[in-house]
Amino acid sequence: MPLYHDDEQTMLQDTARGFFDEHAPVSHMRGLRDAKDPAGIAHELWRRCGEMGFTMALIPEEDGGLGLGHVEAGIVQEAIGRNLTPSPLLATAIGGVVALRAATNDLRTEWLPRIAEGVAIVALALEEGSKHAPDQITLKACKHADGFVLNGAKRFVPHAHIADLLIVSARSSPGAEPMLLAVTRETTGITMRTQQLADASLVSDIEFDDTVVEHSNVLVPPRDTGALLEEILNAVRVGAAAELIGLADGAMERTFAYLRDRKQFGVEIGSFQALQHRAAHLYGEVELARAAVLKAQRELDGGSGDRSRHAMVAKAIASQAATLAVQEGVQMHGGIGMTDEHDIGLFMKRARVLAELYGDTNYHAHRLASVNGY
Amino acid sequence: MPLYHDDEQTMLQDTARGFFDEHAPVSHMRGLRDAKDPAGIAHELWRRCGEMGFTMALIPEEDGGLGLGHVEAGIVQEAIGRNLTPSPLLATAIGGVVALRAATNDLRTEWLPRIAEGVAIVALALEEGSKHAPDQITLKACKHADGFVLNGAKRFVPHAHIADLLIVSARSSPGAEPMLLAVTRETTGITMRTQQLADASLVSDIEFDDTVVEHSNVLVPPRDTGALLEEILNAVRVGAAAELIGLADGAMERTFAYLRDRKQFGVEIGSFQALQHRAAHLYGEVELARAAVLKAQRELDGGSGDRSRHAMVAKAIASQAATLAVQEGVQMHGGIGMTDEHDIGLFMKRARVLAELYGDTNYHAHRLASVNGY
Amino acid sequence: MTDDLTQFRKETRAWLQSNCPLQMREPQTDEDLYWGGRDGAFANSAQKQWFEAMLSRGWTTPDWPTEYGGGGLDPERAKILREEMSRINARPPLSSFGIWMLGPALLKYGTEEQKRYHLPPIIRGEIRWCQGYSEPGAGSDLASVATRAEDKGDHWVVNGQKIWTSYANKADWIFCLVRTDPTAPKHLGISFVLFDMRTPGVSTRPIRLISGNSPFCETFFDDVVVPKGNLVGTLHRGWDVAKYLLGHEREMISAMGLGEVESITTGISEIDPLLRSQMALFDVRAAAFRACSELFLDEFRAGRAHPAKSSMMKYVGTELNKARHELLMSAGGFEAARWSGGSDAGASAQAWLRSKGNSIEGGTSEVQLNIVAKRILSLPST
Amino acid sequence: MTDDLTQFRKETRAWLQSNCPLQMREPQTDEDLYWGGRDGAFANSAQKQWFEAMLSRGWTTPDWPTEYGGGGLDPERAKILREEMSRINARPPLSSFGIWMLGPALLKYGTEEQKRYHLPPIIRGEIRWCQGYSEPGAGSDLASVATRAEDKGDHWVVNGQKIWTSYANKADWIFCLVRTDPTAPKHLGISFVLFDMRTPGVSTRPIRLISGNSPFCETFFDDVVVPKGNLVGTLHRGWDVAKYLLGHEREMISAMGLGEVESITTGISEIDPLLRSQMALFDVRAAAFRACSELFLDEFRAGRAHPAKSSMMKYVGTELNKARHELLMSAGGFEAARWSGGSDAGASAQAWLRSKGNSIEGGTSEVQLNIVAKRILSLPST
Repeated sequence: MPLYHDDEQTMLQDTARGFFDEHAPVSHMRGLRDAKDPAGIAHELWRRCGEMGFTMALIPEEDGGLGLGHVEAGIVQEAIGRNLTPSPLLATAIGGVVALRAATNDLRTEWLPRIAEGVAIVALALEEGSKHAPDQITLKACKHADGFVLNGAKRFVPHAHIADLLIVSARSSPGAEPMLLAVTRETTGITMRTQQLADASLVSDIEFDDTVVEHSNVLVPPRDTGALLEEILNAVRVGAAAELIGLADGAMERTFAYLRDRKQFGVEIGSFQALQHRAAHLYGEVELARAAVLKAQRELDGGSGDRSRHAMVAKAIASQAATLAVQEGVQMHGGIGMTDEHDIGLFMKRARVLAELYGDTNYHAHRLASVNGY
Repeated sequence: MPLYHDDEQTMLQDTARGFFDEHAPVSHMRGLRDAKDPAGIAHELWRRCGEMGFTMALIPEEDGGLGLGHVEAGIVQEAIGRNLTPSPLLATAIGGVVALRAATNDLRTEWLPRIAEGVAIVALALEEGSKHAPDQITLKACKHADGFVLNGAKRFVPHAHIADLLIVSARSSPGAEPMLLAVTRETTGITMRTQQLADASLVSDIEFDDTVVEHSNVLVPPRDTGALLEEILNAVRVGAAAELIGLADGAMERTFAYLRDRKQFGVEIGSFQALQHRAAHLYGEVELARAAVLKAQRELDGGSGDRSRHAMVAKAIASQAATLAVQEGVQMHGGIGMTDEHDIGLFMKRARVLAELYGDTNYHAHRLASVNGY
Repeated sequence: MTDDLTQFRKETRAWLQSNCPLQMREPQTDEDLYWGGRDGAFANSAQKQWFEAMLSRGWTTPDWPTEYGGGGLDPERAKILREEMSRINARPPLSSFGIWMLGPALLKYGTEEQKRYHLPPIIRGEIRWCQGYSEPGAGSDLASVATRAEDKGDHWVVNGQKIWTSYANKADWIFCLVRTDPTAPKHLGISFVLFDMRTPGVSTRPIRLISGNSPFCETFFDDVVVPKGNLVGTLHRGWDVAKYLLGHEREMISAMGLGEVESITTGISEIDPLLRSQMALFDVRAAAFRACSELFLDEFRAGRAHPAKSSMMKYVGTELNKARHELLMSAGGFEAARWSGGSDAGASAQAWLRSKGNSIEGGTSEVQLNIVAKRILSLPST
Repeated sequence: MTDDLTQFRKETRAWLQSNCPLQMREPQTDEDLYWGGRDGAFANSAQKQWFEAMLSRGWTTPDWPTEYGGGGLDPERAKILREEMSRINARPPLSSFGIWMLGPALLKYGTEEQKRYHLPPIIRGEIRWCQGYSEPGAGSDLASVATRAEDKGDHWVVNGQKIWTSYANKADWIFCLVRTDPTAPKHLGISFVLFDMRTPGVSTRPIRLISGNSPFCETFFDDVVVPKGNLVGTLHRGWDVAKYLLGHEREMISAMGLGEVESITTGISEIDPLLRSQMALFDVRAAAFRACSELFLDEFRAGRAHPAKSSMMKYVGTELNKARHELLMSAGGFEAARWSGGSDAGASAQAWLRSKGNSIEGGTSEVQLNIVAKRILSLPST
């Protein structure tokens, strides 16, 4: 099978781009930001994502989904990235779905159809520190008559404040196998402090104070939970990487258009060879990253034994390429690029947050080196 | 005191450049290489370096030297770097002198005058592996009636095959304080295997097989030998850094001249903005390194408590700048830069060896981070 | 001679020790700068005390002539003062475009009357200046000045618009490029004039940046009357003054602001091995840049620096500062990415975004590289 | 259809398993390549056996038409063959500029007679080709061809000089750009001709490189007679053929040689933490480049690739390979810097120096970036 998109995937790409370009361009994000919208997203848009089927790519057909793969999910995520659309799609329809479709209990049938419809929002409460470190889990889950009692905290959880369900990682004791719990936001004993990041996205620090989680809310996969956690992370890493590719494309398009149009010293600045070479270099970096992301999506869909490695590579290089794209974008725009009024700065801020999300370039390169045995 | 050279230093620079430009330009090195000269250097040139006083900068006046400093020694080393002159000056007149002038016994009075005259050649036998690691000393020095018996090996020792004296690091037992021994090359129990490196310089692997070293040949400094070893290394690191600056200058001059003269597509290639920006960037990198080297020389001469740190910075950044200079040099010369006939490739080969010598950029940056507490 | 310097260092050290309040030795942020001016107010008594102590010796401008109120120090003593201030991390007592930019231009191109009128209030921090160079759409092409000054005999009437005017909304006076001869070639019809920002017809509008702050303004001139006596240098030859001043600006930007590029180890407890590597390589560069700044300032003050070397310093220094902030953001992770709340209320992220302007303002990195290539490396023009 | 492919993969895997000698699955150096030609000799019997097995299926050129002896595979089957060969690290049975460069040009521009005459010997490795493009002093400006072909009715007489002719001293035939109309504009008076290197008046001189090796020659033409029938494409329009072929060359250089950019972990026992970081970041890029090569080849063979994308691949791939060798040299230290003796007798250093030519030959990195900027990004020309 050739690595490029097949005809159906190309059609989906046209559809997804068309949808987000029309309904949620950068001005949409800017509007939510300037209005200090407490949700940080437009619920109406979320519902329409359900109508369009964008929430359904990874949901099995028997659960009301489309039974497609990470390539398709990534196509949608990329369209979101191009437009900086604030959306819980990554956490919900990629991370949440991969978690819930592995559940052997009622969680699966309870939640997947509601996600498919664009009703339910899922947040992933997997971090406890300021850098990605999903293995460092100190949130404690103690056995209890009805299930488990949670004590501890999670931090920087995107969309938690509007999520219907939180997928929370915990341990029964230090060093124990991680557990995943599907906790509804209204559960007693949960308090959230929601704050804005530089990209205007809202994240929450969540305190669990004797929070009781019933047995039915424990995510029980067929195999071990540690492996499922890795699966979820692979999925959201590759999803975030796809969003970064879209973001890099959006930044590049604006920058290259500016180079073509803007005149200085009587000529278009894009005719300056130094800028041409940097633009061409940037293009190459993004193409490298694009291919790595596509490859990782295929490997995830094929269930390859090497999929974690490909996911690391994809997230590492997509973060790097998008970072270069926004840095060159702001610099090449000159003064106007430094103004809040121009969109390119918004791309820079979003790239920073996405670069951190689910592990930055250094994190994944370090892991890759370890996996490669050095 | 301003950081730039004073008038006397500027005069010395003119003299040193004039001398090596005239008597040992790149064609001199090429001649020795093509003739497969077994010495790898011209002894006559070495004698004249003595006449010119180039060997004497760091030798105290009471030992027949000039009693100058590392700034002056570096000026000569830089002139050598510009011309790729094969010379034992760094090991002898910087490393050897710093070692021997610290000796409290007869070694000092025996050797320093002979170095000053351009007669004696000293080699530093401090490495045992393929990467710089002066702390890893497994060469064993066992006590013996007349002094010590050496067993073990040193590797990659420049100029050892023509050296009159080897400064050898050893330990009496693993973990013990290092010792420094001043061993004449003819001592029984020494065998050498001499080979060429990529830059056509000759280095030797030295086997010590029950080599007896008398007490009088043990280098006894006033304070501990570990500190002296660090002093020697500081000196040769900064000396090698100065040589790298000269090398970078030589590579840049050739490259910029080529950019000014060479025409393609009907114009000078130096008028292409992409090349101009890279050239200007390169110039900035070399200026950074030049200043760092000057600063380190001053700190060594001033006996600053921070001198080791400045030496690390100097060697790290000079290696980096020179590497960039030769990479850009070969690339900007295009095909002709790949031919053995053109000199720019010789600069690339020499830069590689000098970048390794006494620690590469990574080695020193790593140490700097450790010293800086992270 | 050397003894004199040693003595000067000793005295200076002692004087600083007794006169620099401890609070003025703390690291400072943009908010801690004292800019003076008609509306200038001290943030606290320590800042006032420090400013007045330094002013009493003329050390708000240590190397300016004493006749105008400067410190009159020679380059070697000025360097010793800098070193001793740096040793105790003493803050500069006064931040001022008058000191950094206009003053050197006035000292070179101003009439004696202009110097006597303008320099003392600059030295005493009484008048705050801003710079009117850039215009909308001109970008790096600074000589494409469209703001027109119409000759009305003893005065001009100025109409037009400037952009990227630093703190124009807080400045008392502006030094400004205006076109006095619209028929001459681009670089030859420009004049360098000064006027009061309270002159009728002057208005400003702050520009909101990606950092959320607004250090720059758009500045509008609507029939602004400027007396002919406010011309600096030769009529229509303002570009010479502007270029001289730009060189100074670059020197100041590169050497003062960034000479002290700090290591970035502070406050980072756990760092991954790759970030540590990048920090280590950064620290090497930062140390080299400090040496390079020292060398450049020494050369510059002795009149030995290549006139275009400030462009190299500006390029290297600003790129380094951007790299530093990228590393700080990597080290800080999500915490550093906060825009509100958190340990530093968005200060890390804002400083990071602010740093992106370093390589744009005062001549872009691209312009500096062009200058270095042509004026230092003598590479041919197209 | 998919079943057919699965079946093809299965059969191919089994066939390779039984036909590819184990020795032909070892990593290879430049010396292990089989180039064929009149004087071509196999290094050993395994090489011969492998070559003959592949040739029997037309798989020295898997996707060339069967009528000339090629394998006739469609793009999907050709990819499966590549993947299966890569799976067992099977070496290419034949290295050939005839396959990589001339063949595609002949298939597109050649007459039926030319195809029948030249393609089978290429496929069978009987004739070894070299490329006569570059001329002394021309550098990246390939169209500045000074080698003249004088019209003598039924033949030309060629005089001039080429440079950077790969293995010209070992080649049987040359494909060559000559100027057939000296009065026309630069790109419009060039023709693409073929001739035998044994023709009287042809001589070669190897160029010694910084690596110590001499893979390139200067090639001299002194009254060389070339029959008119040896013209490929239209008279005076050889530049079209050359450009088409250059695109192919870049594809081959970028995708074949470098698609397999390896990790560099092998054989390094102790690495310092900074080198490890650099290796880790390299490995990320190398893995991404492998994906990018796969994607590009898939697009290319399906006719979907942007025609200038090979320039991007060539640029990225060659720069990556240079970076790889820099890291290997850092890892190897003095041992890797040996020129003689030692564990690899200078092979590391020579390979490192050789890699520097990657970004020069076949169009410099600068030329590739120009092409990408103009043809893919549509940035304006000066």
